[in-house]
Amino acid sequence: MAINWFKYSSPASFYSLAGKMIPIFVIAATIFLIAGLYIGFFVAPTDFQQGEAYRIIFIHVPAAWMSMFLYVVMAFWAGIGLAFNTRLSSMVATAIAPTGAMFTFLALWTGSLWGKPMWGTWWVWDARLTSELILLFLYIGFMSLQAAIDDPRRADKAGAILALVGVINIPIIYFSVQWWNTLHQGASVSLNQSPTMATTMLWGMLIMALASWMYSIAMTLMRTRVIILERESHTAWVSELHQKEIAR
Amino acid sequence: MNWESWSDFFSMGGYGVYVWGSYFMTIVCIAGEIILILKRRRTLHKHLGLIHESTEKEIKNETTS
Amino acid sequence: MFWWIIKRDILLAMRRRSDVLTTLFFFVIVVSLFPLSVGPEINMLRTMAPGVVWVAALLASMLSLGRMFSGDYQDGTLEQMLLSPHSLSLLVLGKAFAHWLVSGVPLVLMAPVLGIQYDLSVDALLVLTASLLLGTPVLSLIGAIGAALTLGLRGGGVLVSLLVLPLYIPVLIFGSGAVEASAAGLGYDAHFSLLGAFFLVSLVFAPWAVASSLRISME
Amino acid sequence: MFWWIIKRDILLAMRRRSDVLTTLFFFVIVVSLFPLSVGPEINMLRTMAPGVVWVAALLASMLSLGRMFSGDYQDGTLEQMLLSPHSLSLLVLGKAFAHWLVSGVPLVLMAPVLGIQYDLSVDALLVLTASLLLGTPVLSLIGAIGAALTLGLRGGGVLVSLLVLPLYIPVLIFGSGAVEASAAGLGYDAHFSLLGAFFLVSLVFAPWAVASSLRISME
Amino acid sequence: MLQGSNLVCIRGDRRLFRDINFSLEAGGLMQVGGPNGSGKTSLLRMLCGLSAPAHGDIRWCGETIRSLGEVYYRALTYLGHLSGTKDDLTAIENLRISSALAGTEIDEKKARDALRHIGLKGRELLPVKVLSQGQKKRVALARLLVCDTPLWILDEPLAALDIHAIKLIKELLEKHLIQGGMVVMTTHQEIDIAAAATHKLQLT
Amino acid sequence: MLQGSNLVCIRGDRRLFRDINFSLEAGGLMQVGGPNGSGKTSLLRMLCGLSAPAHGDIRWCGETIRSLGEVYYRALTYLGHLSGTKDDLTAIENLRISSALAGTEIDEKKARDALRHIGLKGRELLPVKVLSQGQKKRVALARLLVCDTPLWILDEPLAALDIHAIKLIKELLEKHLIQGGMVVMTTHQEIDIAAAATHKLQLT
Ligand code: HEM
Ligand SMILES: Nc1ncnc2c1ncn2[C@@H]1O[C@H](COP(=O)(O)OP(=O)(O)OP(=O)(O)O)[C@@H](O)[C@H]1O
Ligand SMILES: Nc1ncnc2c1ncn2[C@@H]1O[C@H](COP(=O)(O)OP(=O)(O)OP(=O)(O)O)[C@@H](O)[C@H]1O
Ligand SMILES: [Mg+2]
Ligand SMILES: [Mg+2]
Repeated sequence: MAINWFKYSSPASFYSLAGKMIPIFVIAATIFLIAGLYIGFFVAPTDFQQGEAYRIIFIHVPAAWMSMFLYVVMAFWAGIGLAFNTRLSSMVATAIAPTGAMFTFLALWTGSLWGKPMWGTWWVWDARLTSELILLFLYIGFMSLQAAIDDPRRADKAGAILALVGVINIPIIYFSVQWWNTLHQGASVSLNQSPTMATTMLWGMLIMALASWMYSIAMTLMRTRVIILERESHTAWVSELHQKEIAR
Repeated sequence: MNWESWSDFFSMGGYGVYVWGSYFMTIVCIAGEIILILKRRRTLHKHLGLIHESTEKEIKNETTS
Repeated sequence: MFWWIIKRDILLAMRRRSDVLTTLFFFVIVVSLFPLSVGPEINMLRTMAPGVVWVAALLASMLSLGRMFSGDYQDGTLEQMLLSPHSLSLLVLGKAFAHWLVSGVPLVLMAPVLGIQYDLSVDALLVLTASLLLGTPVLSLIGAIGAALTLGLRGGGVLVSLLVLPLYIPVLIFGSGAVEASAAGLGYDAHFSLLGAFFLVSLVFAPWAVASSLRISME
Repeated sequence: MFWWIIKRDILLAMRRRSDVLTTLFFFVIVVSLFPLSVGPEINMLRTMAPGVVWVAALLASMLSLGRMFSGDYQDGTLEQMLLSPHSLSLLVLGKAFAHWLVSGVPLVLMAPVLGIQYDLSVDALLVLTASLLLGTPVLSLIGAIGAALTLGLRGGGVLVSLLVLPLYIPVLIFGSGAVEASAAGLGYDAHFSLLGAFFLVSLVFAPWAVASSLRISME
Repeated sequence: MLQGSNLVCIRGDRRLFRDINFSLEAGGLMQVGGPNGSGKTSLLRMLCGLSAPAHGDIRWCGETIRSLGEVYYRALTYLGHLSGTKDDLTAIENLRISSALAGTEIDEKKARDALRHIGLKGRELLPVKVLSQGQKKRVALARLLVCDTPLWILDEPLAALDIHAIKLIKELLEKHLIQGGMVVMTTHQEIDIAAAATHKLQLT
Repeated sequence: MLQGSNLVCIRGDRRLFRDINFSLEAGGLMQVGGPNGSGKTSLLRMLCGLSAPAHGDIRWCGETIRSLGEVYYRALTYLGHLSGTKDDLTAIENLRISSALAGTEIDEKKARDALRHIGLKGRELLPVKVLSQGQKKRVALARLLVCDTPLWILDEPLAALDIHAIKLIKELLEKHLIQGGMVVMTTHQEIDIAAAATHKLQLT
């Protein structure tokens, strides 16, 4: 039987659906997090070059991946909202931005904490580092633009255009290591090459990436629910829902 | 098992500041994000309560007058 | 129609002739500030030169973005443009072109003179000018998007730089990269083809993005 | 009265909280642009650092000058201020102070972080911050004169930079000079006392100059 | 020709009006009245397609104006609260440029005649910023003299005008209506305009 | 109290008026009339000291207003074509700030009462930019309710207002005049205001 997707594209039904899904993702995120950390700290061996410092990789790389991935997802939903005038997808895009910005910040923070012991400096003006910084600015630009506009529908559309235009930055970040010869490490996980890392290390990283993925979904859903209520605060279903929640 | 003792674990082969600095900031960010969302929700529900009251009053006024 | 818009914007700029001059002076002053605050070692200045000129060009172009639509917005001309039977994208293209004529072309013409102050070679000067000639229209086109998005928002002037600068950065990197490559005796074809690609992409997409942003801003 | 003006301007800035943030981000972005276009050699960057940070601070402060009076002019508030029974110089001082709070203080707070990116020593960072703390109010005060003079002129945004930059230059030279001197291990007291002198002079004369320019602009 | 059905306008958390229905034929005049803030400007902007109604639709010759796009704009002249004139340009330049934007290019002579007719003789070459409030308004209104669109949407065209100018505008509107044009307008002043059919739409 | 003698106004190469003489006592109303561009706004701005007359002088209680400076401003409230309200602030904030600037600090309650009185109930907390044209004008006019200056100079206070608001303003002016205030105003609309003494100054 085909699921009726249109049913869930109305904010009201999405609200309750999301409410049911959040616990699942929270639990999944916690499990993956614990497993990932266990592998990261207790299973993965010490790196013969970098010593224990490499253990930063278990947050650095997932954070860096999520920062780029979430931007694309955000731009995608924002674009859908712009093209088909669906309110829900724009709200999802708005909800993703802070989480994406947080991961970008974490990638920068952990990267520079890693850089100090490895490269001897907190920061270099290397292409990848710089473009990651630009990504942070893009997120902040998106959020400030939306914050500067009072009318939510207008904010959605304006943000969508900015997000779509900013997508060009993603390939630049991703390929920057190949385009410029720089300090930063190239991609060591790719589809056609065998991974160059110790397998346990790789597993730890991948599981941590899964954890951050689940976490992002959970946060996005939670924030979307709040945004839905904020925007629809005058509709009948919200006041009904509110009464129900008070009654409980 | 990689670690001999807790202090070994915390020193991270001399890189403790960097490794734990990273993990600490991650925890701060995650906790901060969750707290911000919950706070936003609480203020929203307060706001909804106000709206709810005012509409109820209006309805009452309309029925009495 | 395209021509009417350009004619009008140029006319407005001419009515206050100082406009064009001041963008130019801004450019000149920023470029000249650096030797003042960094110190006068000529070798270092020579390495800095392409970067400084490009950053100054970018800032000069960005500074005049605020004027691009805000005047038309405040006095209601923009409303009339949206209601014009002509294609809005075309109108927008005209405005971006006028912006380039007023704020980009003077920079391109001035750049060689400033480059001489930094002791650049003739070759490097030529590459610098050519890279600016190809790059500044991209700045105007991308800038128009930012200007349209922030229309009517308070603090628009600064918000627009926040939105636009990240998008300018690739242009900046390849523009100044070309000059550095030529100064180092390397090939700079790749840089120019990338700049050309940016130009074409922005020429095709920017007018559309600007037109939709304007419609959104006026709702 | 003074407080009312400050309160109002801060209120306006807070209404769009992004305002303060965006000046800050502008500063950050400009400082980050240079390494991109100049190249990543750390030694060169270190020598450039004080100059770059100061130029960026100057531009950030200048960019927000346009907003200082133009809003008040267009909606008629300025007319009302001229007709206010309070001293116009005091009102103006209030506006300059508010401008500094919104656009100067954040820069001072942010500067050390950016300095780290350029690998400055702790001493140099302290001197940089202190020089900005003393220098940015001067920028706001001098800037107010330029903003008042160009009021209501088209292209005011760029014209103001033309008027104001030459006046900013001494501040820039001594501000970045102090940092360079400290980085070179020399004394920087002289620089600071000059900055202090600029501050006092502008505190006394700028409000008066601004008030008269405003009266002239409104005739 | 111009039809609105079940129009609803929501601004913020306030519903300004609902269930507005009207239909305007050639030669028809619609006067939109109502106190300040009742939604007149909002309605007019909707009719121009500058904003979208929360519900209901607006049709021109049977088709929704969204789908018509530029075809509709070719038939429309809108003058709002804002004058759409550039302070730094002269009255003549302003008039020529605004008409060209609206799709009718006019030469200098025609522009000058229109300005003279509307009472700006001798002011044609002054920059608009030195003109008085009422003279600025006249520059904007001069477009009505040179355009050939059937549908005019005018938001308070009489504000700031003196008695003489009001009479002039009244005659202009009547002439347009007789020639089969349509006018939608708002005003707070009493004015009597002869038309084949007059609708009065009162918002509250 | 307010006296003008032999006032001449020159704008560009045009003399707008000359030999304007008047004197306004407590309770007196001066209505400045004339077609668009005849110099009403220019005259009012002169009376405020915002621009200087080409000849002649303006005295307040016997002294020229130039020499009085801030003492004169303390007695004066001017409302011009421009509203002097900030789009981003709410009506209450606007009113409180503009009165504080004009020398009377008022608290939130008083500001709210004034706004309610002038018909902005329920709109006090909206940013002024979303208000309608007439509502913006009312925010500006609300200052008259809270100020205690004897001399009011009003440039087209009735523009954009609906009939109800016009009546309100009329009553407000009459009350002010009865209490010994003075009003100088322009308007293109017919309005009858009761005053101890009414001057009609017609510019041509
Ligand atoms: C502030 C500084 C840094 C930033 C902004 C940054 C940014 C990034 C980004 C965006 C990625 C993901 C790109 C991809 O998957 O190809 C990444 C991956 C990675 N980074 Fe960093 N990084 C920084 C510092 C460092 C340092 C200091 C090291 C180690 C010495 C490092 C090691 C790695 C590794 C090993 C990967 C995984 C590459 C892969 O397997 O694909 N990073 N970083
Ligand atoms: N965000 C908002 N929240 C609440 N009310 C709003 C909002 N935006 C606009 N409004 C209200 O919508 C109305 C807009 O009215 P509009 O400008 O259409 O009035 P109008 O009939 O043209 O009035 P006027 O005669 O004064 O020109 C105003 O009453 C305003 O207060
Ligand atoms: N530089 C100039 N050269 C020639 N004429 C000028 C110049 N500056 C202003 N004027 C004229 O001065 C007059 C100014 O009029 P003012 O604004 O005082 O008129 P008003 O009586 O208030 O008119 P309205 O009823 O339209 O508000 C206008 O007629 C304008 O054309
Ligand atoms: Mg209206
Ligand atoms: Mg006037």
